[in-house]
Amino acid sequence: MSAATGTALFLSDENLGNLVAEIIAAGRRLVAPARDPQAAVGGSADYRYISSAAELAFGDSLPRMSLKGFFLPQSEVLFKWHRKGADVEIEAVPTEFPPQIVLGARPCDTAALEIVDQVMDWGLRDELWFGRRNATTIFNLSCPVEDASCFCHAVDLNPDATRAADGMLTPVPGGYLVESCTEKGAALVEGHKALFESGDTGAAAERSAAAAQYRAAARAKVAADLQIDTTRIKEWVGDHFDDEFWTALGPRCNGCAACASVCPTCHCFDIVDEPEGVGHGARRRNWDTCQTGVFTLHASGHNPRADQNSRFRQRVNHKFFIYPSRFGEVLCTGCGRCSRVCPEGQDLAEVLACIDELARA
Amino acid sequence: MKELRDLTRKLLADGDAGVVIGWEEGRRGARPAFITTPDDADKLIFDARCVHNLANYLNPRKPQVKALGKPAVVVKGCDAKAVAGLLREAQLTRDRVILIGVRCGGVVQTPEMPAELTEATVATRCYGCDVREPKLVDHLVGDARPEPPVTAALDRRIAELDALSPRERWQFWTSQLAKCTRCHACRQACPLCHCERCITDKTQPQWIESSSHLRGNFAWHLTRAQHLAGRCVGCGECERACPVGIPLSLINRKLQLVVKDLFDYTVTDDPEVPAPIGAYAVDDKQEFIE
Amino acid sequence: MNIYQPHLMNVVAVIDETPDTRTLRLQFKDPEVAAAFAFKAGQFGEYSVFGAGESTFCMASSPTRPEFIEASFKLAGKVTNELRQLNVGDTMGFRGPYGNTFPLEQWEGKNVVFIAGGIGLAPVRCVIWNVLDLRDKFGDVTIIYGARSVADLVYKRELEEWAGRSDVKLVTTVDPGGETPDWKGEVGFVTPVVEKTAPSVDNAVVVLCGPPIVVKMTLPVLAKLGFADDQVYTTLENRMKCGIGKCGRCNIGPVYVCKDGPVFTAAQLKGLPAEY
Amino acid sequence: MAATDTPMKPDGFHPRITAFVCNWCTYTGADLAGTSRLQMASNVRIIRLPCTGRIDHMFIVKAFERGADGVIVSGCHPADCHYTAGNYHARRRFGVFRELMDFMGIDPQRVTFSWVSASEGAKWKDVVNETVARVAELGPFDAYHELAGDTVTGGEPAPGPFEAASGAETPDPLEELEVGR
Repeated sequence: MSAATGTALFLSDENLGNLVAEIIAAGRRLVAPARDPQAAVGGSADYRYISSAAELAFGDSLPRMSLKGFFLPQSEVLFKWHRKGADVEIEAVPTEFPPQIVLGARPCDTAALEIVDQVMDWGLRDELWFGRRNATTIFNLSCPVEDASCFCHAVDLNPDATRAADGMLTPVPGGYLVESCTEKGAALVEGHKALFESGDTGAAAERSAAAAQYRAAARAKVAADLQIDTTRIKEWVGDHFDDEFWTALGPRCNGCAACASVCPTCHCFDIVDEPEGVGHGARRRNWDTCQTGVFTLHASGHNPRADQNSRFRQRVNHKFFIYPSRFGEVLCTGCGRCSRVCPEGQDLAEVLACIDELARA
Repeated sequence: MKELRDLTRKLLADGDAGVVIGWEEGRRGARPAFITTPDDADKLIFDARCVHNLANYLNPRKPQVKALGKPAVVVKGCDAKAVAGLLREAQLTRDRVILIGVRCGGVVQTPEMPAELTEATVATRCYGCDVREPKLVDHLVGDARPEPPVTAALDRRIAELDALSPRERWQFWTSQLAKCTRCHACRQACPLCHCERCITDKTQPQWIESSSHLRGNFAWHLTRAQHLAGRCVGCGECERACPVGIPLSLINRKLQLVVKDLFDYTVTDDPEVPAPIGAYAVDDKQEFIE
Repeated sequence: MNIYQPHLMNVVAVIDETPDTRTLRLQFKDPEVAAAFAFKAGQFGEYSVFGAGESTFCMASSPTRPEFIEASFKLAGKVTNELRQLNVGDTMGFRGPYGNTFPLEQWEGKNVVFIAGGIGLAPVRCVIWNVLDLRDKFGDVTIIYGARSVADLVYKRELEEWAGRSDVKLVTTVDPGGETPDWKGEVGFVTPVVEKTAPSVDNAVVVLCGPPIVVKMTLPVLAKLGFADDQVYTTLENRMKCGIGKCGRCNIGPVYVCKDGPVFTAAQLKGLPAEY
Repeated sequence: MAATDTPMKPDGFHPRITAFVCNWCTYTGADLAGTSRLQMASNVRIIRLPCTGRIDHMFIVKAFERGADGVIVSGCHPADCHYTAGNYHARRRFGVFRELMDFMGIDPQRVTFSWVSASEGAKWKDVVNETVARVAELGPFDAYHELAGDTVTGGEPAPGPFEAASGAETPDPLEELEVGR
C-alpha cells in the first residue's frame, strides 16, 4: 500500500552525495543512518546528525535505535526556573524548531511517529513533539527487511510503506528511485531539482522494474514470518488480564527495559527537577519505561505492579489492547528491535504468535 | 546433555526443586529456560551459545521467579562466582538453591552466534578463565571441553586507553556515555546488582540525576563501576544488555585489574573469601595519599 | 503553548492539619490566569516545588470558593517533603485542573453520603463544601470519617463546624487504640462504622475515598446495605507524572486515571483489573 | 582564614576547592591552622564529616557537578581513626575510585587525598596550598561543569539522541587506535 504518488525520479549515488552536501551547505540539519565512528560493537548504524555524505550507511543493518529520539529526546528541558528571593521566574523553552531533514528512515520508524501522534494530541497537544514533527521532512528508505524478527506486515505496514513519510527512496542499480508523497517532500525535491533525473528517459522503465522487484522481494521476505491477526489478539489480551500465560512469561524478563529504549513507539516518560546550582535549575522530561519497578511505585510504598509478570503484561497490553482500544491501532510497527535487543531472548513476535494461537483456540 | 536432562527430571519429579533454570533454544539462539515439569526437561540445552549468567535469577528481589519454588540453577564457572557473590553478601543461603555445574569450554559473545568458538567469536571474559569446572555446585554434569581460543582483546583495549592522556580518555568516554539512555539495563542484567532500591532510583537525596545528559550518565556509570569494584565477576552481561553498545566491560575489567594490583584480589567462587571492599589490611598501598 | 509549564502561585496560608499533613492555600500570581481559572469537584492538579518536582493532589477546596485553591498533602516523598518547607509568601507551581468530575448536577435533590478514611477526606472535602455551599439543592448530608487516631483527623475545625450544623449528620471514628480520654466519637474502623450507621439507600449517592484498603473493604458493605454500584462514587490516585494522558503510568487496564478518572463509580471499578 | 596569597593564574582564575574532612583529625588540624594564623589559600570550602569512612565517592562527583574545580579528602592517619577502621575502609575505596576517575578521564590531580592529624595545622596549610596551586595550573574544570550543558538553547534545536547535550565537539582521539572498535 505504498502511498508514494509523485512521479518517480532518479537520484544517482553520486547525486545522493551532492544532495547531502547541498542540504548541509544550506545550513539545514540532516539525519541519516550512519556509523558510530567509535562503536564498540560491530558496525551497526544509528540515525545521527551527519555532516558529510561519507557518513551515510544506507546499506547497513536496521539502525540500532529508532527515530523517536529526534522527536522525543531521551532527555529534554521542559523549562528552566530561577529563584529570586521568594519569587520564581520561569524561562520557557521554544516549541518551534528549525527545519531538519531525515534521509533513509526505515518505514517502520517513520510510521511510528504518526502512531504516537495520537497520544501526543490526546486532549492537550504536546507542542514539543509536534514542533519537531512539523519541522521535519522525512524520506524513507524502502526496506530490504532485516531478518525473521521483522513483522511489519502483521501490523498493517510493509517494507515500502510511506505512512508519515514525505517521500521514499528505493534502491535501484546506480542509485535510488525517488518518490515524494507530500508537499513537504515535493518541496525538498524541487529545491534540489538539478540532482534528480526525470522519469522519462530510456532507463526509467528499467529502473521502475528494478524497484518493483526490490519491493516485491522485501514484501515476500517479511510475509514469510509471523501470521497473526491483531484484532483477535486485542480481544484476547483484553479478556485475559489474569491469564496464567503472563505468569509463564514474566520470569525470563529481567526488567532491563532495553526493549523500550529501542522501541520506535514506546513513548512513556518521567518528569524530574534538577537544580543546576543554588537558586536555579531545569525541569526535564526523560524516557521512562513500564518495565521498571519504580515506574508505578506510590510514595506510600504501595506498588500496583509489584512483579515482572505484571510489567511485561502491561507492555503487551499497552501495545496490543489499550492503544488500539483508545486510538484504533496497535502501538507497534513490527520493527523487531525488542526481540533483537533482549539479552534474555524474550521475543515479542513469538509472544504474539502464542497469543494468536490461544485466541484462535 | 542427557545427563543434565535426566538430573532435571529427577529434581523436579522428586520435588527437590520447583524450577530448573537452564537454557533452551529460542528463536534467536540460546536463552534462559524455566523448567517446572519433568516433561519439559528435554528442552534444556548447553553449548557455547549459553552465555547468560543465570545467577541473575537468584536475586531475592525477583518475586516472579521465587513464585516458581526452590530453584535449581545451571551454572558455568563464571556464573558460580556470581552465586558466590550473592552468598557472600547474604542475598541467598546455600540450602535455598541447588547448583548444577556444567563444565565449560568458553562461550561466544552473543547467544545468536554460531556455537563455533574462534578468536573472533569467543567472549572476552573467557580469557584467563580459572573455573572451567565450577566447584561451588551440588551436581556437576557434562564432559570436559577443550580450551577456548584465547583473546586478550579487552586487556589490549584497556592498555590502549591507559596510554592516552586523561583528556583523550575523557573524550572517549564522553562520546560513549552520550549514548546512554539511562534505561539501566546494565543494572538489571547484573547478577550482583541486587539492592532493594538502587541508589539511582533514590530521590532523598538525589545523588545521581536520572536524566540521560552526560552529567547524570557520568554519575551513574562512575557509581555503578565503583559499587561493583571487587564484586564484579566479569560476566559481561551488562555490556551485552546495553541497547546502545557502551563498552562497559572495559570499565569492569579495568577495575578487576586495579583490585588485583592494589589488594592482590581476584574474584573467586569461594563465598567464604571476603570481597576486598568492605575488608582492609593495615598495610594497604597508600602512595596516592599525601 | 508548552503544556508542561506550570502557572506560578503564591502560598497565602499554611495550615497544619496533623503532625504529618498540611494544607496549602494558594493564589495565582497572574491575575489573568486567576480570572480564567475554573474547576469542578473531583478534579486534580500537578503541584510543583521548583527543584524537587511535581506531585498530584486532588483539589481540596470547593469550586464554590474560587478566590483560592487548597491542596492537602501527607508527608511521603521528595516533593511533599519540600512542600512542607514552604512558607506564606513563597512561590510554587500548578498545572491543572485535570481529570473528570463528580456529576453534582445529577445529584441535585438527592441525599449525599460521604465516607472517607485518613487523608482521603481531602478530595471529599471539596465535594462536601460544594454541596454545603449549595445546601438547598441537596437532600440529607451524612459524613462518616475515620482516621487512625484523634491526632490523625484532618480538618479538625471543619469537623467541629459540621458537627455543629443541624443540616449535617457527622460520624467520626478512630481506629481502636487511637482514641483519647475525651474522645466522643466512635471507636473502630471506618467499614464497621458505615455498617452501623447504615445510611439510607433511598435517593442517595455515596462518595467514598481513602486508602485502597478502606475502599476495598467498604465497597462490599455498601453493597450489603443495598447501594447499587452506580450509586457509589470514589476517586482513585495512581502514580502520575504528566497528569494529561501522555506519560503512560497511571493506567488501570485500559483506563487512564488522569483522563478517564480520577472519579469512578463502583460499577466502573468492578470492570477493571486490580492494578491500583 | 586569611585571604592573602591565593594562587591565581594571570587571567584571575580562582579554583573552587571542596574539602571533605573528618571531624576528629583533619577538621581539628584545619582549625589549628586557622588559630595559628597560618597563611593559606582561601579557595577551600570545608565540609566536615564524622569520618573518612563516611565520605562516599559520590561526594566527589557531586562537588564536580556543582562547580568544584578540585576536591580534597582528608582524615586521620592510619591507626588513628576515632572509629578504629573507618580510614582503612576509605583508603581501599578511594584507592579504587582514584584509578576509576583516571580511567574515565578525570585528571586525578584534581583530587587530593591526605592524612592530616589534629596537630598538623602546618601540613593542612601545605595540602591546601599545593592543591590550589595544582588545580589553578589545571584550570577550571569546565569539562565537567558543562556536561549537562545549557540545554535551553534559544532557537537552537534540541540535541539529538546521540549528541552530547552540551553540543560540544568531541573529536575522536582514537581515530588511529583500535580502542573501542
